[in-house]
Amino acid sequence: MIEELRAKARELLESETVECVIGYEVGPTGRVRPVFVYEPDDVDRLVFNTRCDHNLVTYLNRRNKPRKRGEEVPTTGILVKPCDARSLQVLLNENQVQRDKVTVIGVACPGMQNADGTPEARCLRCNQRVPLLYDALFGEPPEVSDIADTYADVEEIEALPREDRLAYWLSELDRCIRCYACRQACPGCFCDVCESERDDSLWIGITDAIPEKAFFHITRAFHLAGRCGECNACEMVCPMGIPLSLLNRKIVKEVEQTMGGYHAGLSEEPTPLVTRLTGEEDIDEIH
Amino acid sequence: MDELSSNTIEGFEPKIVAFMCNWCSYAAADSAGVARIPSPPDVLPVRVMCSARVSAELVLKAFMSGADGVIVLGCHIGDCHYDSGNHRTVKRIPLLRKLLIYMGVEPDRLRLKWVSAAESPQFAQVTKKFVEDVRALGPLSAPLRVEEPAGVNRPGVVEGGVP
Amino acid sequence: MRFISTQALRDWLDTLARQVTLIAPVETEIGEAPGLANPPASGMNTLYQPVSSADEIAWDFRRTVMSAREFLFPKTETLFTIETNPTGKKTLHETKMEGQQVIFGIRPCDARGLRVLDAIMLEQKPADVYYAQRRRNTTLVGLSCPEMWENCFCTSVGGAPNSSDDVDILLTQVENGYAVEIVTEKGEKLAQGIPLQEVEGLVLPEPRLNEPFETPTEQQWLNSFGDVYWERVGERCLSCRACVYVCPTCRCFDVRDETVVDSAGGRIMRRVRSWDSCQGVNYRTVAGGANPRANPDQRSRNRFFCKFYYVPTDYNVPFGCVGCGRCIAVCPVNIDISEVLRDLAQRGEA
Amino acid sequence: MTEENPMRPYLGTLVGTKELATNIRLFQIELNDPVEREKFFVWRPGQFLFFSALGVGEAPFGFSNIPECGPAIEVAINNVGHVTRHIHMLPIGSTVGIRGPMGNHFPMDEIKGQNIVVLGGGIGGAPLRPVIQYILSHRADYGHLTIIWAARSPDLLVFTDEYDEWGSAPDTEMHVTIDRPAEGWTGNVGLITQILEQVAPSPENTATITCGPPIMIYFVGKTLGKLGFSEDQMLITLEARMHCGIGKCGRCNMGEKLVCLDGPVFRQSEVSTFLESFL
Repeated sequence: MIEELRAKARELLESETVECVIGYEVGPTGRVRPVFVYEPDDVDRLVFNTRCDHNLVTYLNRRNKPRKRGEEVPTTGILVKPCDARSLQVLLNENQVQRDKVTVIGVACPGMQNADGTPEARCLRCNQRVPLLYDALFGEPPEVSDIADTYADVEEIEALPREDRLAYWLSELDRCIRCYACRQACPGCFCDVCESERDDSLWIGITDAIPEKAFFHITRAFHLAGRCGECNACEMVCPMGIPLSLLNRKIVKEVEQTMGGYHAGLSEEPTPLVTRLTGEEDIDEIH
Repeated sequence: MDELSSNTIEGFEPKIVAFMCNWCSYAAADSAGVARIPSPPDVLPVRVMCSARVSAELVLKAFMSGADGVIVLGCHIGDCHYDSGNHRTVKRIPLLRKLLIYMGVEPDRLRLKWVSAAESPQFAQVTKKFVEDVRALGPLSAPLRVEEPAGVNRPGVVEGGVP
Repeated sequence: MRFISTQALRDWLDTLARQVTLIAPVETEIGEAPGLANPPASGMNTLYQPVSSADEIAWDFRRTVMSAREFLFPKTETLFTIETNPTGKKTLHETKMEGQQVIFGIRPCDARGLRVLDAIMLEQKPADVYYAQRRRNTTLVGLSCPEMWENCFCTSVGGAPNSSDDVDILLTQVENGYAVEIVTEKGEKLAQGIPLQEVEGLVLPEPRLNEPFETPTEQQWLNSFGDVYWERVGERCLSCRACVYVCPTCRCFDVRDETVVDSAGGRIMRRVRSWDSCQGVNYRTVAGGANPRANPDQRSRNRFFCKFYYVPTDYNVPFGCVGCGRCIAVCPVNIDISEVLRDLAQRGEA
Repeated sequence: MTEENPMRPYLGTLVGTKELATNIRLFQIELNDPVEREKFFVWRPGQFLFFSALGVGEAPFGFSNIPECGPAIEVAINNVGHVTRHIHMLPIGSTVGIRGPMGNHFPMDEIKGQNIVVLGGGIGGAPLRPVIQYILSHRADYGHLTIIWAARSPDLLVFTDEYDEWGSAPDTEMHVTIDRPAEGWTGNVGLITQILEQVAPSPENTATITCGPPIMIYFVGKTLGKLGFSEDQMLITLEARMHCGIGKCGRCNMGEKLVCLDGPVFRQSEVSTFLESFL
């Protein structure tokens, strides 16, 4: 499969269909990392295995823009797993990416693994093995039985007494160092200037006080409501091991349950929070 | 909003921020005043052009600046001055509330209610109930509030010399 | 050679923790929640934290996630406050730090990192008084590394896993206890409280070393500046700040003012400074919007040049990097400073 | 604390303001403590200070006068960002914070006896006013003074009421230009580089001092080169985002040079060797 994928990348580069292919390579210490391939002769660097868990769609936010005003958007080929395809669909729904400038190289996903060889938790609850969106597809999709996401992880927190929930989140937030890796890795976080980083401290300042960190994480989760494709990039890049998926998945769960089973990136419908303006006619008592 | 300051639990009077829609609840509050319907004095009214203007940021900032409770008052569904603004509100505020509860904030600290311009008694009743509920909770604590100034809880250096 | 038994060391630390702020490596469990059966994320974090007894210390720790620099140059610190009294008169209070702290178990590389911060914050005049106060009141009790771990390259940048160059006291684990090397006067003063034994013929273990490599010459750095190589290194950078925040030698900060209202309704203005990072997108943006380092590759190049060219040129230290390998370990996209050094060093001088 | 804390501002009082141009105002500050005032009033042309709107933030600005032209510290501030917007809202009598003087200065001693060409663009003219004041108050020490002052439009010209005084000073010529024709404007029209070419000062025993937007500094340098000036004769002053002014915060580096400590005044010949460009 990898040979075919490399051949495709070579063909795209040689025919100048794309300027660059974003994929994965193995770094000098054996870690898999993103790579930008510009030369046809470099396509042999491309690999695909169960450690390719970075969401490369993030790079489109930067690359899929004119370099200078008035210039054309550069063309890009990009390797996309099923979860990444959902992120891409979200960006397309929000007109963040020019589809005709992107060649989507879909890969059938065997399920990603942690460094110790165990399956990643997010992959155990995912039954998508083929991206919903691609121009060319590589790999044989493995058989998966129907998996229903039960939100067991979220419910575990929900079931805790309030004081324990608070204590849990305080201990997690306390570790946050405000490196913003979660935001930078997230394909959905494409604002030019993050509201948490404004020079005028409009909402929060720059300190490591818990309320400021809480504000950042709450608003980030909230802004991703109906937009988070559960690629888990935020959690994977966090140097302090903060379980950010628990925040995002709480919102995913609520959106699914209150907005007609909506899941981000599975259709061309953008987030229902701002686009669906009906459905509440019966509501009279709120809380 | 940084005019607000928190009190001690003893004789605790909660600080409440009420975001009120210009076209309904703000008018209701106004006529409640004219009609001399008693309504709680602890409420800091913030007029917005539509309850949909009340973003998560505004709610959180109110909490961080000293509010012990935040209530959002908007038009009944179907009555929005801008046709569909409150459809956004009703998706947004309950979702934020659920997230705050999930993070350990008491459910009664954030509330969304519909109050039309003609419902001044309801306005008084809704705000009074909210103030009572928040009063029962006491002052807001973490994660949106810390008593110490930033950095003090950092392991610094204590008094005493090298032995 | 002086020696202390493990038990005597623990007892001494217990006593010390009551007299000063004792900072030591502590294992914190990720996802530690009361009643939570299955923590969602797995793995352990070792961090330097204040401890109240020797029991809390992670004795066989490797490398902490964050370096110990946050205890000399905190993530956030208040520089001063200005209070306005009811008559409108303003008074300024500077933050002062008094009392002592002891960092126990600092690794030789982290201590060497403080040497770099000393050069920048103290030796470069005017000195930063906040750092100076903390530095003056801090005693470093180092712990030699038994080996060099993955990503460690201290020996390539002039350090060693058992170097006593920058600590006040160095402990090296031997059978049943620790060999004690007292390095400075500060260390001597602190060691007065330690029940030390004189042991003849104590053999210190040789740490296992990673293969050292050549670092690029000044000329190689200069020659590479405009090279496309930096674009290839930096284009996968996500522009997060993890590498900078875990670094023992980074010192960039941002300064902001805050206004708070005290319980009496008086206004207190507070000026704080917090860590900042040259990897952040708007680090250099000036009022008006121009950003001289708008691309991630320019920012990432700046970090490498800062460590190996700017800092050695501007300050009296051979390297701005101590080879602790933390930035390599945390980088989500595996930007590897040792790979960069090897690549550049292989280039010709031309 | 025994040592002087360079991060602590001196408290001062805003004693006066003067509208200079659209969105540009001159702020006059007196320091409250006479001891601090004595320490502070030694700045040289080209140095800068940090001005705090307390509780909002601080930002660096060049001095707009010399201590001899006191009694107040004068700073011209353009309302462009968060801090400057608040500074513009400060009423007279406000308490403000001042840190400094910082940075190096124009080598007024080294260029003694030379002819001087001063080129200022827009708000960039502000840090050059102390140079002009200094030369005019030590008139015998310097040769011919050429002042070329530019702005995009007449309403952005700063210190207009002092042009007559400057222009009529002994052995001094003053040229003012705006980029594009404007209603009611009868003076020169054209970019500063065009006026510079017309005036064509001789490079013989001459130093040039330029301040303005980066792009102007760049093209003025090119034009001066065409007129026969060497890069050693060209003095420029640069700006960068900074938070400390004392070489700690790491913010203002251009390659290994720090604008706050090694600058803000550089010779063009130095700037040409920097790894990073100021553009």
